[in-house]
Amino acid sequence: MTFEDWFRTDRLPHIYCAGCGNGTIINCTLAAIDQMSWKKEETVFISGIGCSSRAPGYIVTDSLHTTHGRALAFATGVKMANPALNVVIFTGDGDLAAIGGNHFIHACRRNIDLTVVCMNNQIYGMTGGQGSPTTPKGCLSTTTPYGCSEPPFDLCELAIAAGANYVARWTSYHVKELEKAVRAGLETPGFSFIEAMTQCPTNFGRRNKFKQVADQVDYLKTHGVLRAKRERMIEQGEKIPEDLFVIGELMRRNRPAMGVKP
Amino acid sequence: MTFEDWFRTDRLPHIYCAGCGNGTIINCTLAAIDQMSWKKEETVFISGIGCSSRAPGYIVTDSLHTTHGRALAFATGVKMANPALNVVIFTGDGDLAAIGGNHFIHACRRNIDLTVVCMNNQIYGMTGGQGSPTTPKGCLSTTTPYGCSEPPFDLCELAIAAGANYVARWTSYHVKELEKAVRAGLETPGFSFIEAMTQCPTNFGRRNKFKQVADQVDYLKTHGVLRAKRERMIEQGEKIPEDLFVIGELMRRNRPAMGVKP
Amino acid sequence: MKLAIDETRCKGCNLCTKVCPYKIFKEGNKPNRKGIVVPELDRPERCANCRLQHLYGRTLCGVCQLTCPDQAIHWVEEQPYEPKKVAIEY
Amino acid sequence: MKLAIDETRCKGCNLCTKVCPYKIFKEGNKPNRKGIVVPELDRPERCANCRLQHLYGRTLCGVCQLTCPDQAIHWVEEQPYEPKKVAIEY
Amino acid sequence: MRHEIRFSGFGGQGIILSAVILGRAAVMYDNKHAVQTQVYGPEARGGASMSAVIIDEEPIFFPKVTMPDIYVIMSQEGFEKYGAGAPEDAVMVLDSSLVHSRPKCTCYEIPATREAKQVLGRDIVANIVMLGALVRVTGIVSEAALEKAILDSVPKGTEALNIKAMKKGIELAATAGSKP
Amino acid sequence: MRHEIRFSGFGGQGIILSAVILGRAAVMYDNKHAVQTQVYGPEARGGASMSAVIIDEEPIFFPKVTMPDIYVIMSQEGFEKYGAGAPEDAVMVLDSSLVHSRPKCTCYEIPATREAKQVLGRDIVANIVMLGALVRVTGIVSEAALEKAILDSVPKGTEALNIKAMKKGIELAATAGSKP
Amino acid sequence: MTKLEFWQGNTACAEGALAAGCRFFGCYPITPSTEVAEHMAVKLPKKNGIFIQMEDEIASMAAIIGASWTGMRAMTATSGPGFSLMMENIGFAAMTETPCVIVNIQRGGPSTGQPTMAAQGDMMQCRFGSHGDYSVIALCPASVQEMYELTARAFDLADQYRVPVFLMADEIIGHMRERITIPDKVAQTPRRELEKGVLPFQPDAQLIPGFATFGKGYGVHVTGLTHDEQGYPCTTNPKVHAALVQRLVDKIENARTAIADYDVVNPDAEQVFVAYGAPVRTVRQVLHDNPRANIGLLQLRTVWPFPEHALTIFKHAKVFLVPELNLGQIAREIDRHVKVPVVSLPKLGGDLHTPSDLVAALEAHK
Amino acid sequence: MTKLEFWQGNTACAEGALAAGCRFFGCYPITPSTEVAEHMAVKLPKKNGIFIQMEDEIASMAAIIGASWTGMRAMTATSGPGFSLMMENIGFAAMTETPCVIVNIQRGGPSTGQPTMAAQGDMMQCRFGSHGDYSVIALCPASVQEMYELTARAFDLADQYRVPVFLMADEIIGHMRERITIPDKVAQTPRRELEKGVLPFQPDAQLIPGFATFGKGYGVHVTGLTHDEQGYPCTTNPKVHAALVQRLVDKIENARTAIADYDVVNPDAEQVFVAYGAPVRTVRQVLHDNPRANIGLLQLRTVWPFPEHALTIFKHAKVFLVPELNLGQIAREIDRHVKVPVVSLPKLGGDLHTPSDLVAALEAHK
Ligand SMILES: Cc1ncc(C[n+]2csc(CCOP(=O)(O)OP(=O)(O)O)c2C)c(N)n1
Ligand SMILES: Cc1ncc(C[n+]2csc(CCOP(=O)(O)OP(=O)(O)O)c2C)c(N)n1
Ligand code: SF4
Ligand code: SF4
Ligand code: SF4
Ligand code: SF4
Ligand code: SF4
Ligand code: SF4
Ligand SMILES: [Mg+2]
Ligand SMILES: [Mg+2]
Repeated sequence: MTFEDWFRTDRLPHIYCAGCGNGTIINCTLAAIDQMSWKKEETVFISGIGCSSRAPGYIVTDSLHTTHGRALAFATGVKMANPALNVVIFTGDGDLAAIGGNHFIHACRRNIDLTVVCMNNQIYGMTGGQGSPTTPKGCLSTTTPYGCSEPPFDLCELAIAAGANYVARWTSYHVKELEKAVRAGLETPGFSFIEAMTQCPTNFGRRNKFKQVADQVDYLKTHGVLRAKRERMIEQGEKIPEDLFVIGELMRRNRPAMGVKP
Repeated sequence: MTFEDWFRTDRLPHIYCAGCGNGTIINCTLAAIDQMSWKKEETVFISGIGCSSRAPGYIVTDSLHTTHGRALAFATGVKMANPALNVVIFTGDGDLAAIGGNHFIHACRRNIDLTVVCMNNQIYGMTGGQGSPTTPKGCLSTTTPYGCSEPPFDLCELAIAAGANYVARWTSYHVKELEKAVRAGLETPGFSFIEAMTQCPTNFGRRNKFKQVADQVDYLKTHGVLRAKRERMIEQGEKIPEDLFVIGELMRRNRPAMGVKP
Repeated sequence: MKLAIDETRCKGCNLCTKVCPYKIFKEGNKPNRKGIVVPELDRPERCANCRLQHLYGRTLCGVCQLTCPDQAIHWVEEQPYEPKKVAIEY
Repeated sequence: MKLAIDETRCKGCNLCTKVCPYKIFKEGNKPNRKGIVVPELDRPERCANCRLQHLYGRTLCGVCQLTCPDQAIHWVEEQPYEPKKVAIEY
Repeated sequence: MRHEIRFSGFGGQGIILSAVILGRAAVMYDNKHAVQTQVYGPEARGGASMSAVIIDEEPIFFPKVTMPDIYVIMSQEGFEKYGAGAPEDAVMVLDSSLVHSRPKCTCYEIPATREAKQVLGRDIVANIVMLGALVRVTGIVSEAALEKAILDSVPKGTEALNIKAMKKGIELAATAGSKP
Repeated sequence: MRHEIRFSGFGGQGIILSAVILGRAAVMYDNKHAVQTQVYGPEARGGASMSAVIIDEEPIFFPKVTMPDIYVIMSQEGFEKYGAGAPEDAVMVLDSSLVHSRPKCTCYEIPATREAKQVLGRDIVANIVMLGALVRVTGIVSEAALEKAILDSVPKGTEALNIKAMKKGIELAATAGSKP
Repeated sequence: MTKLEFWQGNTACAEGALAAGCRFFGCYPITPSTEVAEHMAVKLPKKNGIFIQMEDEIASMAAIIGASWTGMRAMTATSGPGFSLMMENIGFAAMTETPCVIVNIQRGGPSTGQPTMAAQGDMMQCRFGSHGDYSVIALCPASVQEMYELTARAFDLADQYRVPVFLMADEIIGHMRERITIPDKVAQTPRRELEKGVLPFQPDAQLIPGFATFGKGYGVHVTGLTHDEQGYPCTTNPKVHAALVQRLVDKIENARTAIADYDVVNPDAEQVFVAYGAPVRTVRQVLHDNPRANIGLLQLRTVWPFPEHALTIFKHAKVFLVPELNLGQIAREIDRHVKVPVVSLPKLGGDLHTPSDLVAALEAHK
Repeated sequence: MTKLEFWQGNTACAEGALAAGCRFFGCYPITPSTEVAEHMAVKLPKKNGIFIQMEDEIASMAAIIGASWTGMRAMTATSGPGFSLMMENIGFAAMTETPCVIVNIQRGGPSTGQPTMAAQGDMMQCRFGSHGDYSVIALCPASVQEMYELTARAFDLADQYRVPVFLMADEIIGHMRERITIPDKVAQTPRRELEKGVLPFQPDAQLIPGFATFGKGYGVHVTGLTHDEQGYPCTTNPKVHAALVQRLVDKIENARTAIADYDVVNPDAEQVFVAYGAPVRTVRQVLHDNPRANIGLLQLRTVWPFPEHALTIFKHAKVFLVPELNLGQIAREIDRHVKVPVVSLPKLGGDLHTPSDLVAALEAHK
């Protein structure tokens, strides 16, 4: 079996725009799942609302496409009711961190045995490009026409502070690393959070001077810096440019978890 | 003027149970405010729903007693619409961290110039003693009749991860320190979060082997440990008992803030 | 200045009896009409605030007042004002 | 094994042209019916996966496939299977 | 016949438990009908708490107490708020160690709290003393039913104490006589 | 008289902007009435996009296009989905550099994308070329009105290019002749 | 064998759910419904069920929907403010045809209002509170006994019709204790599982699709978007949407008589009370105290879908009197179905109508 | 001097708000209302107003209520799912008598439904969607011009009656562009400030209290709990609650005729359409195409409080035909007020009734 066997091929091509990174993230996630020797009938994908949240609709298992922001609350019900199911959540920065922020921190706190893959494109893609809680300062969106002035969240820091067992950040460029991180998340009992920085050429790239899809992927490639490297830079007194973001595994611990398969 | 001048004396005595720490926290907060030379007509108290959230009803300024969990969202409207107003929020652990968790992290992220005093009694007092997201593991409540099994939040860590400028934790025993912390919060532009651990004799103490109010206050006194001391203990390889909690100023920084008085 | 407990507010929690460094508050023993046992005062003239408030022009110590959850502790002006000499016990 | 782009899925984003270490994908130049310019393949037999998949019994490299956001990149079995000798350019 | 019993006192006296026990005795052990209600709300916290039971041989339709014919009063404030208006043909059992007013109706003075503290060593069972007295003077449920209902309702390990309290109440009522 | 104009093409061609410009021209500079609508929804993303304008001298009540009499088609898929059913008495302006089918109705073949790319250097203005052609062959709004509406709507700095594109469209239409 | 108990309404509600096989309870505490949750917290763990206190009511509603898709009978309990917060996810349950039971112990609104006082102010909200057109089932208990029985029945209805079912009780019934007889066992009609090979949203003759339980290999896609019978999103085809929504409504409204549950007293009466929930108690008191045959009662246990046919039983009715703890929400509905005058007898503030209130109304509308 | 524009409905809505002095807009994006927000995001900063995108719709509603208490005219815009989430805080606004404007660009429901298609499925929700009894005002525009005018009027009504006012538009009107004439200036009637010495919730003859703006020294306490005229909580006194809720309802329902805004065509007609929002367009097309005097139209611009008196204008009406983009929500209301048949003409899925749909209905109900 390969990751391609997990797609509902009757629904492809999906609705994502040309060059949208969501498809890449789905590939990496499914590739990780494909290695877990999970049965399809024991696996459930759950999501909220957004471009990213359309992902479960393209996957062949049971899938629950819920209301905006609430995926983790639905997932809590599914997983607690039947811990034998493997439950994976796809979400977006808006879905998870704007309207869904509370369910996010509570699922982390409870440390429920779920794996969350957040496609962070730093924008509301589905609704046409409004600012999100992860839109960087100064970036343009339809609701930040003069440049975003609110500070963004660091979703990984939030997840750690709230109690998640596994936390990592990669990008749509780092497909192999992302696949491995998702796999590590799937294997870790308790709550796993994998943030995948990704491109939304239509609604983020276009407004923020990324002419080509590849430019934005390149940006992700060059602006992600491994935690160890970042720490080395700090140690050596180097100034860390504001637009760098940390990538890599940021937390792995083994706090008691809820809903773990018996 | 003393802090007593800030009370609506026509509404005293308040509805709090005998020995409830909420009254103490209100005193300390008003004492801090009394030092700010703020005009009463420029000061607004806002709250959600809960015993703690009844506080604004006893204070003589304009006050907005809103819906459960939403105080910070209302406060955002008030403060952004009129930054000349001094806005202070009273909330409880349930109000702030259960239903209100999302508004909490977003207000921290935006770093809006608000001061939040959270009366953390580790229980839902108003509704008769259900577990809250800060109820310690093993504690009894009406919805954790076999001992709480979910891990609790560290509210201060959350506030820091989410972006607040000022964060401190004290208890109803540490009245003077609490007063000073609130004052520091009021003076810091941006979001200030002061967590006041406090006793709910009726719904927490009674069920968790605190026979007397004073016993629970004593517990708060003896189980709060200053950050510096805690670090020293760690350094010296001492094992830190699970039921200790950190007190003191935990964050003071000067990130750009929203809604600051012009 | 005279220390006083407002019986209409006090709920008898006895926190004041724990926090005063001079142990001025003592647990009472007679319930009032509401069933509340209000603490009694033991030589309140020992209170730092009673003695020195006028001198310093601000509230001193005040721990009991800050602590009292029911806003039941006050100082009232004595008429005429007569500073008392008191022996302090440490 | 033969590398192939599924024209019914490809949306012409050209990400494959950036990620392949062998630069097997080249930007195309003719729009198809939907207005999409599908990339062209430059000597796909150079692909690590084409050559070694059968040998190792699993997908190798596969970066283009993982990256392709539109699930448009596949390998199809060649009938009959004829392993090709190719010169690798580093 | 429909009887309406009103209990009042302050928080912590077990006013609500008393009503529940009485209702339970009627329903489970005397095969009667009963409806128990109480006052909720923060206003009830500080001041007087109140609870009520209706007991009848027939099914009870209207579940609210409007005109109690029996009162159990355990605090002065409770008396003022919930007992002072008792009509002359009502019966009141009051804790004479805490209530100093007296009603116009027939009244049994039971020093329940004092007796509970001094004789039984725990003032917490004063409400059970009052229940014993109540049943003795009104016969609203049988003593056997009350005893079983008490045993159902009190914490494990306190059964003997509570039965002693009930008996004490019965005893006090027997000697209290009625006034006026 | 009520005219219904339907635009179709693929995303990125400026199909919606074309309709808005046309409506604006009619309303603001020809003092007519116009209603512009379009297809939203994720289904419109990948495939053919569509937009429509109704233009009339009188106020427009029913705002939806049901039977367009004028078509502007800029992609093969757009033709198939939105243009193939055009009745014989309709008029169609199509981008002959992208659409290979032909309708039953009167049709003007404008190689807009090719001309935009080759002559004007930016294929992004193909839609404006089409607008110029449309106005030339239908007179649905005045050329002056169209010009002003274009100037209102295009990004600063691209005015000259866009007017050139419009003129190019007018020119191409003049020579295109109608088929069949 | 039955068992006698002296229970609070909220306890009876929880016990009725347990007896009906409810094994998942997600909640957020709120007066005056909290006792339902507290009882579940004690009992569910002993029955290998899941009790979970969620972060808010939105999450509670979400959690029970999620649990329901694993095949569990799932419930939540709340009151006004929490009920308002559930509205979006209630619409999701309706759209995805998820069986679930929502208990609303009604208190005085609007807003925080009167947390500890009774009301019936959420009856219209229960029917229309989420956006868009849909239909639901709502039951109203008037005694502790009915709290038990109707809660249990709610699960059967939810499973049979694949719809959220509401137990619309009130603070009076929820908080009072009274005598109740517990049956040995409550009969359960489980939901109909999807047959293999049939599409997961393809309706049967009753317009209800079989249930594709998660984890059984159906590979079902469940979405709140407009979807086809396969379950796939289909959001711009007007016909698909119209057919879906019409079916969701028809499967309930067409089953009106089968769902109906009511009690008729004195069908020949000229003055007829129509009541549900706590006010039924006063009406019955009045009937008991005034044993004249010309006063009738229609007690509604099902309020939605509204059992309008039950009104026609009262052939001689000259007036319908409708005592409610709201400003006439169901009187409004009755008015749509009868020709004779409908007199709304609203009562706000938490008190029940007294018998003399109703006797006065009988006099006034002779 | 007026100005001609070719605007989208949602733009006109935003501009109408700005013209009416709205200086605070709190929102959360949702199709098909997003353009209102996006326009505000561009324009408000230039007018020293506040545009803030909140974390969700609950927070948006909260923020505008907060802003309103500082004296600002404040608005939010949303669609179905977001509207459902706002219900609790809408009830709070009603209870605390907070002036505010809520725009709902209706799309196909229930649930996520059809995000990009038009509907009018939230009309009953708008009236009854929050728990408890209360009343609100709802306006329905049928053109881009009316989007502008009714949004502006909404602020005056909100301030005058101290109530949340709803602009219940639909995707068709919100998304279409058409000709609109902009007045130079929109007259504004500001809210009546509380007189010093009067209690902050003491009503005037119109049952409306003066407004105690925050920051002016009133020391007002605003709570969603049942409160007395001082604003203090008073939650167990039935009389206080009943009086308060009755006043909140009466201040709106008694002003029914003053609030009413409707258009009458052919008052002597026998077949009368009643319509609001987009379906008005089809009806007007039918009237235009069939200039017979026996077809009438009642266009409702105010839908709540329902202007029932307007129905009586049609003295010769033999049938009322009600085309709606829902399953007959307002037809239901009309039915309560007239004796002649009311024919609901529902249409779901996003398409407007075509003129021939309505002509066929005219034929069928001759
Ligand atoms: C309650 C509610 N509010 C708003 C929306 C509209 N909405 C749909 S998707 C979305 C944002 C999605 O952003 P994100 O999660 O980042 O997903 P993306 O499309 O960027 O992948 C919003 C606001 C909705 N569907 N429901
Ligand atoms: C939407 C909503 N859900 C639930 C409630 C019920 N409720 C009132 S206060 C409260 C908990 C309060 O806990 P906390 O904030 O810790 O306050 P405390 O009483 O402990 O001071 C709850 C659940 C409510 N009022 N509104
Ligand atoms: S809008 Fe952005 S996130 Fe959505 S499909 Fe297009 S590119 Fe992807
Ligand atoms: S219930 Fe607890 S928190 Fe509430 S007033 Fe009583 S002691 Fe305080
Ligand atoms: S602290 Fe205050 S309330 Fe408590 S006993 Fe002392 S005076 Fe009374
Ligand atoms: S002010 Fe200080 S010294 Fe004086 S009574 Fe209070 S605690 Fe004691
Ligand atoms: S990455 Fe995939 S979709 Fe993009 S151009 Fe290459 S084959 Fe086509
Ligand atoms: S598998 Fe690797 S080598 Fe082969 S085409 Fe893809 S990226 Fe290139
Ligand atoms: Mg996003
Ligand atoms: Mg608390």
